[in-house]
Amino acid sequence: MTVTDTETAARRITTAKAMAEGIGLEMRRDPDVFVMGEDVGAYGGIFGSTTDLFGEFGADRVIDTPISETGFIGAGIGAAVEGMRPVVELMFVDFYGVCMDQIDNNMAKIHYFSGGNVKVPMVLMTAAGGGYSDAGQHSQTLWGTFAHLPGMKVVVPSNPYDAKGLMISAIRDDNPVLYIFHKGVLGLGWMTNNPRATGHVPEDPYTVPIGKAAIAREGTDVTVATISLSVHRALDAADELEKEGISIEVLDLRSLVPLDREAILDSVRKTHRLLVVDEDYQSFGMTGEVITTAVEGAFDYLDAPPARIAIPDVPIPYSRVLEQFVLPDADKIVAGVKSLLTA
Amino acid sequence: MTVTDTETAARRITTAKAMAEGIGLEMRRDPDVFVMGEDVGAYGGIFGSTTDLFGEFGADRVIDTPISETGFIGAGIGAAVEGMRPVVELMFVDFYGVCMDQIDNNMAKIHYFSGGNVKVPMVLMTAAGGGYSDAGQHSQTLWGTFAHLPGMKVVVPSNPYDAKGLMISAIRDDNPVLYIFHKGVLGLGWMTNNPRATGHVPEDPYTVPIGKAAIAREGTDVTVATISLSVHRALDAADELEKEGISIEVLDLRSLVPLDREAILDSVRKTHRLLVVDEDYQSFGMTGEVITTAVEGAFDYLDAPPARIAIPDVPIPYSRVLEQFVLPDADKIVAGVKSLLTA
Amino acid sequence: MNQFNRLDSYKEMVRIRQYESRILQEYHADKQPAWDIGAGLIPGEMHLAAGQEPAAVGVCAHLKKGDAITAPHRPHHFALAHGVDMKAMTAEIYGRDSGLCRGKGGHMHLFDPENHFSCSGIIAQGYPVACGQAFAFKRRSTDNVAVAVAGEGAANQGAFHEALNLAALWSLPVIFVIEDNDWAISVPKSHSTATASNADRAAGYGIPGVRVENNDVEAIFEAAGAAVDRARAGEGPSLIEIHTLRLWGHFEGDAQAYRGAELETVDERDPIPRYAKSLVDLGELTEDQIVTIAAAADAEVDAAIQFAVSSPEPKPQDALLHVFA
Amino acid sequence: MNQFNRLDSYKEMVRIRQYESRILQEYHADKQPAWDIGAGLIPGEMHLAAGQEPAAVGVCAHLKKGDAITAPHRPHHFALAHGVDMKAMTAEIYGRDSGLCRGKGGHMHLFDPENHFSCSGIIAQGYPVACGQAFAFKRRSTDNVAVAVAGEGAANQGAFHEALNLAALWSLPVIFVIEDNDWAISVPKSHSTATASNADRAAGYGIPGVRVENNDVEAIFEAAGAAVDRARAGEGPSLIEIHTLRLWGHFEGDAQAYRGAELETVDERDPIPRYAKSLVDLGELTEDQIVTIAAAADAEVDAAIQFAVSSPEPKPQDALLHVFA
Ligand SMILES: Cc1ncc(C[n+]2csc(CCOP(=O)(O)OP(=O)(O)O)c2C)c(N)n1
Ligand SMILES: Cc1ncc(C[n+]2csc(CCOP(=O)(O)OP(=O)(O)O)c2C)c(N)n1
Ligand SMILES: [Mg+2]
Ligand SMILES: [Mg+2]
Repeated sequence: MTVTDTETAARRITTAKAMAEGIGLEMRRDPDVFVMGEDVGAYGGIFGSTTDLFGEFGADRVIDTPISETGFIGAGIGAAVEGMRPVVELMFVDFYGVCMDQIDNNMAKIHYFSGGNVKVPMVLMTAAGGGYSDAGQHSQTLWGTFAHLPGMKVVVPSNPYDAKGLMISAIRDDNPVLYIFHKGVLGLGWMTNNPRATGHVPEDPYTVPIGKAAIAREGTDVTVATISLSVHRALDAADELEKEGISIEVLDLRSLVPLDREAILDSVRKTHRLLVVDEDYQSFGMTGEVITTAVEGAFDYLDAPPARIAIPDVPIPYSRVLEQFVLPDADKIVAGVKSLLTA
Repeated sequence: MTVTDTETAARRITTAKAMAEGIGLEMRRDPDVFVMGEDVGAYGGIFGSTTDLFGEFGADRVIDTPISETGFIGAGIGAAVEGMRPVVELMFVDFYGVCMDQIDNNMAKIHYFSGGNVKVPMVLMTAAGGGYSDAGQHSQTLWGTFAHLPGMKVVVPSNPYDAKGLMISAIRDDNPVLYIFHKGVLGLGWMTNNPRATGHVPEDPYTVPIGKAAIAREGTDVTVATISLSVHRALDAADELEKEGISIEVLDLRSLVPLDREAILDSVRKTHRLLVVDEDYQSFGMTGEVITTAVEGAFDYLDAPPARIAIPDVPIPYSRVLEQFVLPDADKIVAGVKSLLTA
Repeated sequence: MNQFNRLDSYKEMVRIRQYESRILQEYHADKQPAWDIGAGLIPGEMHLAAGQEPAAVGVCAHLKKGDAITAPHRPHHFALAHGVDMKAMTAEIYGRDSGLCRGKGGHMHLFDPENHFSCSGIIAQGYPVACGQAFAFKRRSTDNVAVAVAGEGAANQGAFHEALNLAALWSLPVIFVIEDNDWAISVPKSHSTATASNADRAAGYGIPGVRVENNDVEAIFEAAGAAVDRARAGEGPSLIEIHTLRLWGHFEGDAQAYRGAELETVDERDPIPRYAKSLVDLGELTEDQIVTIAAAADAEVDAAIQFAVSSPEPKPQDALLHVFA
Repeated sequence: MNQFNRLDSYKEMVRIRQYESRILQEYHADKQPAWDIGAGLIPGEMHLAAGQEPAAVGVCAHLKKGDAITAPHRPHHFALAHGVDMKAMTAEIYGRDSGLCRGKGGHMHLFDPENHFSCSGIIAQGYPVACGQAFAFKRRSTDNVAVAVAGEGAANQGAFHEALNLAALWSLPVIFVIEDNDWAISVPKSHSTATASNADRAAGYGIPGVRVENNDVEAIFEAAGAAVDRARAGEGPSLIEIHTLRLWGHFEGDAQAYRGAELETVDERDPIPRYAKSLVDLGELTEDQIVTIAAAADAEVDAAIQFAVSSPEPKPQDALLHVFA
């Protein structure tokens, strides 16, 4: 970050507002930035990611679309190829299936296919995550799916400060950036109150680098590497564990592509134990990649086999008791850390 | 397998023929089985997966479709829900993006969403893999993408015998099965000749269980766990390494969902070293999952950090020299095994 | 074509309305003090179909055992009109083990194989599925039909196009129903398509397309009858766009600020009092009957909610079941 | 509208044909003894556009600097007619470092930002992209247009529908071109849609749709002119279906058994000799010119192939470059 923000130090806003603010700042700075998606206009985005932008920039730059994700994401690509900088919203990441061709086989691949001659400076932002009984087509995270496919950066902020800085970085990036926001970190008035979803955000523009993890909490006994809402869960677990004299280091990966493998290794070399926590499906996803990274780079430092907590390879069920059973939470993290320490 | 096949022991056919034969046998047995897809009729499937079926069963049961993958895969789901057993072909797995919603959010999830009340007995078969300069939208394998998403089995045969037996199992399975065939294992007359793509296949129907790995070659020094065409590559490497007195065990995973974790662990417990070889993108995919499985279940047996060879997180390039650089091959496996042994 | 029964149709519309009204009430009842979408006995998104009853009742009046429906995220009216068990459906909405889907699906994923009913949360996802069901019906030489329902917003999704083309090409017994309630969440139809009537799109597939104005259950019944007859006779699919009304928000919690002046006229366009009045004028319904019909519906709804509330929750670890058969 | 130039159009068609013929020859030359799709100087799939030259020439005659084209898997004719450099394109097809895309794209992924030309291997993928390009052109107050090209098979893909709706809704300067060559690989149009003419689908989006019969470059020029003028004037998109001819197999190696008797009449429908004859009849072309025009085209093609063959291969490890900018 580049700004000094002494006078704004007390400015606390939600993650949703921080995102919208980041977009708004870039729209003021660069007339080629525009927003497009379902209900991003007067409504302000179903999850508030475009709050107040319609009022300031009007229907020409904050554009409601038909329910044609292939159509408007493809159009975003076309506009980006011509030098504009679209910020396109896919309302829920779960809807990726109707437009994955444009995302993966087009947006993410054009730069490579063109031998570097064509750039696609586009942000695709989308909501993810469960925990409020929205059932299996509205509660997935799926970031592992995208991170597996080369050509797009995958950014997943966990807090207001990062949300704004990463949004500005994403818009300024000359590459396609998939920006996934978990509904649970947004600070929405109509979801369970999450105190960590409101925080200090400087008013001025600033960037947070894409591809750098953050140590959300320093610790010495176990590294808990995670992302998004599970960072909050891990921090809650850390508070719990501290009472028992266990010190965990919480690593907020912040982006999956690029993945900050050095940060993972640094932390594991320090703590010698690794627990990976994810709200995506367990197999063939983030947990396996992070563990493999640790094994490849810090095998001899590991005092115990790395462990993981994720959705146990089932779709997200509707009923609260069922859903809570499959979601990661602080209790599971506490238990996971303890069993790592006794392993 | 259940048949005695002494008199057919010499019967050698290609993988493509074996698949078509499996489908044909099931179509004879069960009038609810039918085939649908682009060019599956008179053409016999672009990769020969439906060879001769049109002649025998006619246009009513071997149905050419428009280029409407969402439409006809969705229709396959509807027919399956009503008790038919469709075998639907998606011509190249790369085209998944235009129809992923039906595959992932519908086909794979209905059984779960319905609390087990609705079954979707459907096979979705599709061609994968590169090596012949078909560029980045026609050369991917993507099996890791599907394996990450719960609700569908993911089967990837490497040879004619398994191809037929797994196809019959897939058709008889009450679950959606994604059956991915690598073009390089099919024995097509218009691709580079691959002697391992032709093999003994009994004429009668038989099944190969979904979810069981096979030891393609026994060995003692290093486990090479892999799938599909890379099994051939690993077997070639094994021949090479044998000359130098190095004995590798080649594990053909055969399906990614279910993944035969026991077979991986058994082999690693025996050899103490693991190399995972994959033709899918490296990160967030099969290699990480298999390595993590080994670490979770056999950490203390490992004499060296497990290693991996896969597509280095780049789209598949067109030019032969570029593509060959990113594909796994026997030489890379030989080198990988050697560096594991010196680790 | 079936004979239209005014009183039965009225009763069914009231039955649906009482259901939706009661769900509305129960849904909001325990989300206080800070309104929390995930809290309460009925958590999650809730899309209610009040105002759209004529569509469901007019169409389903033609359906019989074995006919299928694929509905979208706003499914209750079609589910009830098609005979899905109110108790099991309600228990599902309450996430109970006795629910249609054992609590795994919820209000957007009601699967009733007995009645060949299903719905889903992805726009237009059910359109191709209905084609496959119709394909199976045709293949088995039944005269059953499949009805695919979605909103006017869904008509701009690729799946709509592919399904119509496929059904027309293969002459499948499908009735595509578009419920045009003017809105797709906050986006009015005029901002999502340049065509005033989606019925005009039917010609591009070589099939009949009609638009029914005025949310009129009798006109809907007529149009649906022609389409169902055509499908049963093996003559192929049809498209019907029904101009209907979203009486409430897109989902519960939607403040509908975007709706502006139009919102003020909503109540006067409510199809149920209007239909009641016309039946009273025709002498086919009395004020007394209006009361007793509503009371009967309430009683049924009460019983359903009672059933749901008194049913046990699923066992948490059952979340691991049913990934595979 | 532009003035049509018969001789130039003829020359351009011949130029394309000579190119495709020569690629055909080179492609097959070194795949022996056992024909192997991955072998030879030009490996991989190869979709040639012989017979479809009138579409490219008739449409591109209206385009100017800054206009965009998104083409499908069969792209060479539109690429050449739109001014993509033949040498760089050929080097790309040969997988060379001097290729348009440094060998990374190949024949289905020709990206020429200078000419706003691109193509792709996924059916109908370019349709929505053209909308976005047109959006940018409009936003920047240019009068440039975007042309989206695909086959008649692509008109049954969801992306087609979504793109047409979007372009119509936002009145974007797009010309949607369908090359109807009767076949989608082995599937005839009659097995992929119930509509005889995709032009009929335009009405469903409220935009003009015309079908041009007979693979006639002059009629194509007329239709495209009207559409381009309309787009430049800010009046929105149009759809043009061109009935054209796939002279050869879907891709090289396609034995075309499925084509049956129709295949025997292919040569007599070849648009180039036919057009030559009509120009000769009109006195606008001589037999001598026919020879010299072909020879000039051959020379250009020779030089392009020479350039490609003599260009170096990419460095293997450059495969790792260009994932990100
Ligand atoms: C593919 C997809 N895109 C977007 C959504 C989010 N969404 C849910 S309902 C809805 C509006 C639907 O409008 P319409 O089809 O008219 O039905 P209505 O809600 O009016 O009944 C949207 C955009 C979705 N569920 N699926
Ligand atoms: C989404 C998708 N589905 C299928 C294919 C395979 N495929 C390539 S070309 C083709 C036929 C295309 O037919 P048409 O659009 O008429 O173009 P033509 O080849 O006749 O020029 C098919 C099915 C593809 N590339 N993309
Ligand atoms: Mg609507
Ligand atoms: Mg064609």
